[in-house]
Amino acid sequence: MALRALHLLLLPLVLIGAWWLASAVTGLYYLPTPGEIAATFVEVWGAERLAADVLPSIGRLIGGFTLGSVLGVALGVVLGLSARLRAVLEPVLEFFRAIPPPVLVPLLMLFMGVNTTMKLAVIVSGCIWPILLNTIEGVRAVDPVLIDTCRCYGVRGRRWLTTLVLRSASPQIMAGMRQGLSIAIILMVISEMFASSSGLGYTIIQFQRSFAIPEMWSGILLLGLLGFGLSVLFGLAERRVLYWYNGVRAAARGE
Amino acid sequence: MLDVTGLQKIYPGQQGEVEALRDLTFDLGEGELACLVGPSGCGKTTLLKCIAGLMRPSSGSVVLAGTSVTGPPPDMAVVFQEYGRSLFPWLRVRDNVELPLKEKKLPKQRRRELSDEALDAVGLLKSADAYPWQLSGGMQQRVAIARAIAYEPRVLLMDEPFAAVDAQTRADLEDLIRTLWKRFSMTVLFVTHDIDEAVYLGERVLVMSSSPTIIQDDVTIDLPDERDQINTRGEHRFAELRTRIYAEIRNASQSATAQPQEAGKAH
Amino acid sequence: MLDVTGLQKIYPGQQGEVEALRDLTFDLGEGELACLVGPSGCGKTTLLKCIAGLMRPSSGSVVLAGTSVTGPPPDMAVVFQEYGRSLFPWLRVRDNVELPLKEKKLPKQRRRELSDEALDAVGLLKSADAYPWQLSGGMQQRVAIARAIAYEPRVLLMDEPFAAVDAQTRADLEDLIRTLWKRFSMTVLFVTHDIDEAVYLGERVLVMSSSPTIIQDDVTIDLPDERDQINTRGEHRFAELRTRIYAEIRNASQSATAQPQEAGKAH
Amino acid sequence: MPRRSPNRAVLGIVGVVGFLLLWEAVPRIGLIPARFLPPASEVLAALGERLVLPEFWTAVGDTVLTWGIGLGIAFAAASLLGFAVGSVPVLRAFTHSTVEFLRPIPSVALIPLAILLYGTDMASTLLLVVYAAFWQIYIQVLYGVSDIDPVAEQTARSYGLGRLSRLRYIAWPSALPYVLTGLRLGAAVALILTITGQLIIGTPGLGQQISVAKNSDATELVYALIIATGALGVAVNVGVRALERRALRWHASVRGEEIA
Amino acid sequence: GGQEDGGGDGGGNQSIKVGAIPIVDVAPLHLGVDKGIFEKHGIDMEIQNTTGGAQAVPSVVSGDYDFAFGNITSLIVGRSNDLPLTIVANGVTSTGEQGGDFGGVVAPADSGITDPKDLEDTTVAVNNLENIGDTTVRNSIRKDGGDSDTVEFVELPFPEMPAALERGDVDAAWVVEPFLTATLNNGATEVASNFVDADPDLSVAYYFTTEQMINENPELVDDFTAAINESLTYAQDNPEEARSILGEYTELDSEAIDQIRLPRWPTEDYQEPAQSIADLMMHDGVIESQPDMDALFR
Ligand SMILES: Nc1ncnc2c1ncn2[C@@H]1O[C@H](COP(=O)(O)OP(=O)(O)OP(=O)(O)O)[C@@H](O)[C@H]1O
Ligand SMILES: Nc1ncnc2c1ncn2[C@@H]1O[C@H](COP(=O)(O)OP(=O)(O)OP(=O)(O)O)[C@@H](O)[C@H]1O
Ligand SMILES: O=[N+]([O-])[O-]
Ligand SMILES: [Mg+2]
Ligand SMILES: [Mg+2]
Repeated sequence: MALRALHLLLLPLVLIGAWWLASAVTGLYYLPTPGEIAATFVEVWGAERLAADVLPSIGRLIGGFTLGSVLGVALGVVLGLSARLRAVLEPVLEFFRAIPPPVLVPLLMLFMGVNTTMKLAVIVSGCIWPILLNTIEGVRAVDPVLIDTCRCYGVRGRRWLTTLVLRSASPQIMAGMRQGLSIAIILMVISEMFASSSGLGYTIIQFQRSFAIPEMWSGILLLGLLGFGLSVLFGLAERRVLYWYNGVRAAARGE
Repeated sequence: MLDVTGLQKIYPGQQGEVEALRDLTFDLGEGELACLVGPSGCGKTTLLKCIAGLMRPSSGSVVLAGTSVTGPPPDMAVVFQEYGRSLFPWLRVRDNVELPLKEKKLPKQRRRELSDEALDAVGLLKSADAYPWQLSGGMQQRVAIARAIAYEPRVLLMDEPFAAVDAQTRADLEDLIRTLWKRFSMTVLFVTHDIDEAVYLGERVLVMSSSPTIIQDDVTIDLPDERDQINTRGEHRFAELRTRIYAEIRNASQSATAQPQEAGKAH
Repeated sequence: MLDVTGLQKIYPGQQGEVEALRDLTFDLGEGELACLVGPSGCGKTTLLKCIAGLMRPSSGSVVLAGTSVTGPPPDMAVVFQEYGRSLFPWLRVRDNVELPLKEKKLPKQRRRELSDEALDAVGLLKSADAYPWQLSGGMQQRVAIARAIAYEPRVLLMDEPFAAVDAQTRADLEDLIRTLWKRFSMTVLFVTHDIDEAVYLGERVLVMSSSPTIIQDDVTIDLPDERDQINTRGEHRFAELRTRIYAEIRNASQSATAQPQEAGKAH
Repeated sequence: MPRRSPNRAVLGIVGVVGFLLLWEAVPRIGLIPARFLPPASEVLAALGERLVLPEFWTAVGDTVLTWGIGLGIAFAAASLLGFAVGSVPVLRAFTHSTVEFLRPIPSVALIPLAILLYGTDMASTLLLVVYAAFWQIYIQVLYGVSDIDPVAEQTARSYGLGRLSRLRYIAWPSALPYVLTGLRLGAAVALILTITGQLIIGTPGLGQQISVAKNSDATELVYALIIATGALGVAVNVGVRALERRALRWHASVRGEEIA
Repeated sequence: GGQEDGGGDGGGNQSIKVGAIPIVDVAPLHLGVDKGIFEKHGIDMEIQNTTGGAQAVPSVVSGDYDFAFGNITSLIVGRSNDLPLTIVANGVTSTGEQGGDFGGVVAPADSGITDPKDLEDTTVAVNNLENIGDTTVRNSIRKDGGDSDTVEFVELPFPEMPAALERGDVDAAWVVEPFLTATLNNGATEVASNFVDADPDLSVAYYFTTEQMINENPELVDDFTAAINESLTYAQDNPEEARSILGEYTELDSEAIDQIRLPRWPTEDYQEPAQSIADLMMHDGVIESQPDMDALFR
């Protein structure tokens, strides 16, 4: 327990110390001390703001991430299974993958209008890629012996998909989803730079634009904490999903 | 039942092609139990995969029960040589066995019956709830066997299925296969390296030559139908057959292990 | 040379622990060649991994050449039961064999010599440039063996190394192991299911019981040192030893395959 | 494989042509006014005009340079740290919380800090690029390192391969599929942040040209520059895919496809 | 920064870096370079494209830019957050003409919105919230007798406004050139000239630097101010040249260049109207206390 706490806190404490030193020594306007940031944090992120700005943002974040995961895995499976389809679609997908959100968002607005759907689409447009790419690679790497086993025992259709393809790609899918989760947070912020008047991302950007620097950092702190919290939850889910995978590894070491 | 005609398989590759099978022709009657022996790397696994419809031959044909094999035919079970990798690590032993039965749409209770029976037959009922990676090599191999027999196939292809089990278990499993074969009148093709095993088990033993691979010999095992680990193996005829096949294999594998220039002489 | 004392290994698990080894004590002299037999799942692989320093025993100790084993000791080679997975698929056959030699900092030319020799000995010189997954099961296993012998270890642990090769190749490899063992005076621990093989190869045969696992018997093989596939196997003493060990194994494995309530009676 | 390569390219071109036709159709049938989404043909024409201008190529050069340096730094740092942290469990335990905290912080939020540290030079954009691309590759490497087959790992250990050798001969190739996916992810993110940085901070390059064109209501030009950006992404991917086909010849994902 | 590169009035030219958003407003800056006005004042200027005042401020504070062009609200907000920003010259000023300014509120022709009061209960797009757009539009509504609290403002970049307007995502939009002319050409109605409503002589943006710069290099600041003032006057007096320079640093097409409304670029009396913006910002709660407007101007 104590060791876990040490794991959790040691490096953050060291980094906070370093930050403190840096901000105290340089006295830069854009670099307030951790103390100031902490004090501002308490002040800024009260219950009201949490309810009005943060919760709706988290809602959209989770909605977008879920949607992105479902689409990413579904498309990833299809593309992973068909080399032909992959060859056809890959250049177009790669094209869109390279388009930066500030350029892509206006395009999405053009097609969807300015609304929550558009914000979800922005989040999906970013977090889908690591999930898609990892799913494709995971599906391509399914053990050929298992493929043969399923073929000759007539395992096909939904069962084939769920017991063979998705399960064996799951370590890679999880890697992609872990990536996608933090990208979803980033894009939640970016989506609120357009056509918003509330939200966590909007609030942070507004602080930044009005030179409310400790407030801005307190928002970034909140983003980081949010990311950490979600990743802990994700870790719990992952441990369940990849139970067998970790088991295989532990078994070989006799643990 | 099973007609293999002029089968050839060439693997493409960056450093040139490999001709794993040159020209194989043989047939198996309905309900026959044939064993396949041949030197390491002569193409037994390749042949099995072609018969199972998992691999497309370069030329020649496989016809099973009148229809040409292009994909895995129904009612066929395969025990792969790479038994460890053929088990699903995310499924418990029982679920591994029951997976094909689910696909057969058997009711839950029937599945349970079949898997219990099969696991019991291979001595793994106690490990039904373990994951494959919690088992020893031999136990994993037996799970793969249990899966195949629980499936109650009409055609059973086994690729060195007893390679990882101990002598006693092996003997028990041999008898199990013969019992099941008789009970369900399956057609069985059984790859083994153990010549005694081939003679003990089979009605016929097909001997494959080393590459370029052909069927070098097709030996009918004229031992009585009722076999018994101690008596059958003690019979004079058993020893004769064994010696004959041993000599064939010796020829075949010498050409494989020997220097290239000697390879030609063996034939 | 190798002292195993009171070795116990318990695997943790969600559905209760599994006691793979109960209490093993034996020792091996320098340059001894011992064979290990025992029913499937009795803990042979577990024991080998503990000796190799790859797995930490739950209690008891392994001492090799006077030092307690906590990690893989130097100058030791292991041939794993899962031969397929122990080859690196991204390396060609030759590179697989030479990788440990690189770590030994042998010059390129010497590496080449050793790998050529080892691959030739297992009959795979022609496949040196292939990738492992382009080989048959038996060929893969022979690559793993080649890697071990090219390493010129002082201690050689082999876990059913000939399970996937044909009878003739197996006989050749058995003689190869004995030759190398004598030439380099290695200490060899050899797991096999083939009792004939154990008797033919070893100076001693250790028989493990089924679980809870102990060393059930330790048989000294008092056959002449010069062995020969045909004559040695024909000797009367060979048959005697073979029968004795067979009976032991039978006892051991019956308790494993049999119903739980019968398990007790075997001992 | 040589006979598959042209095939692959042809299929890709089929996809691109299909996409362009769709794009051409959307404004033409009036789904979206051509004022806001000009037909593909007109955009391509605008791009064609740009292609002959030297300043366009200067901008492409600036973009590619920033992108290349940023990706290079991110890739080197992420693989180095990823392999180090991934193969030493203690390091992993101690860094986990910090990594998970830092990853979701958007690069755009760091812009003022970047400007403060590096002004509006390329270095400023580089900071954003490296920060964003680093995490993508790093996480892939971590997952990759833990995907080593335990039997392979034990084989290496039993033959006395030291930590460095295991890293080089075992961990690296095992993790390579993950690393290459990380490279593809990181490459796109690096390009995105390069353009975004140029767009927002105003360092020279395609992003800045997009910004100028936007402010001038030059819609066709905006789309033309977007195409140029996307084309860079496609080119990068073609490169990494080619690398993958060479480096992962042994891997099931590549092996399987030659037969299929 | 570049102020250490050169040596004041004597010797060679001083090289400086100036941040400016590439739009119509900064035509005098480019014209000044083109006409050699800056060179004449001993200044060798590099113009860096920015995306607006908010991005330019940190660059100026960090000393990376010596001067920059930024809008008045950003400067007031910065000042009220203790950033040492100081205005050294006028930037761009409203034409003062109702219905003829370079920025205004537009709505689709069929929307029924024709006067500022009609904006009650609508959604209006502005480029930045809590900035000059929403404060002046609210003011216009109030002046027309409407209730400005019922308007919902949303943020959209100017370039995205015409499409959002046409789709009906927003009811009205506050746009500046060249988007004002573009939307009007496509049939939109001009609802309000919000700058003019705030003050006919409203200066929307200024050239600014830091206090530190003023303290450390007053001659350079004098030179810059003199040069930019001369450029502003030149542009004001030569509108055709101001238009044609647009072809150099923007991507405006020639039709747009001919059609857009130019702003005014006076060099006098630009401080006074800024107070009305500060008042509006106070009124809307964008800032909490009156900033020291005298300190904001040099
Ligand atoms: N990771 C694990 N978790 C739980 N139980 C395990 C694990 N690994 C092995 N076992 C159990 O330990 C026992 C011994 O396994 P081991 O692999 O050592 O047997 P073995 O003698 O090598 O058998 P075989 O001859 O079949 O290879 C078996 O009952 C097996 O189920
Ligand atoms: N994917 C492949 N690419 C190239 N060559 C291959 C491939 N698979 C098998 N081969 C070659 O084909 C030949 C036959 O292989 P196969 O696996 O059928 O042998 P086998 O008879 O099953 O041998 P074993 O008894 O050792 O399992 C071997 O020489 C092998 O090297
Ligand atoms: O701001 N981003 O990191 O994409
Ligand atoms: Mg085989
Ligand atoms: Mg074992």
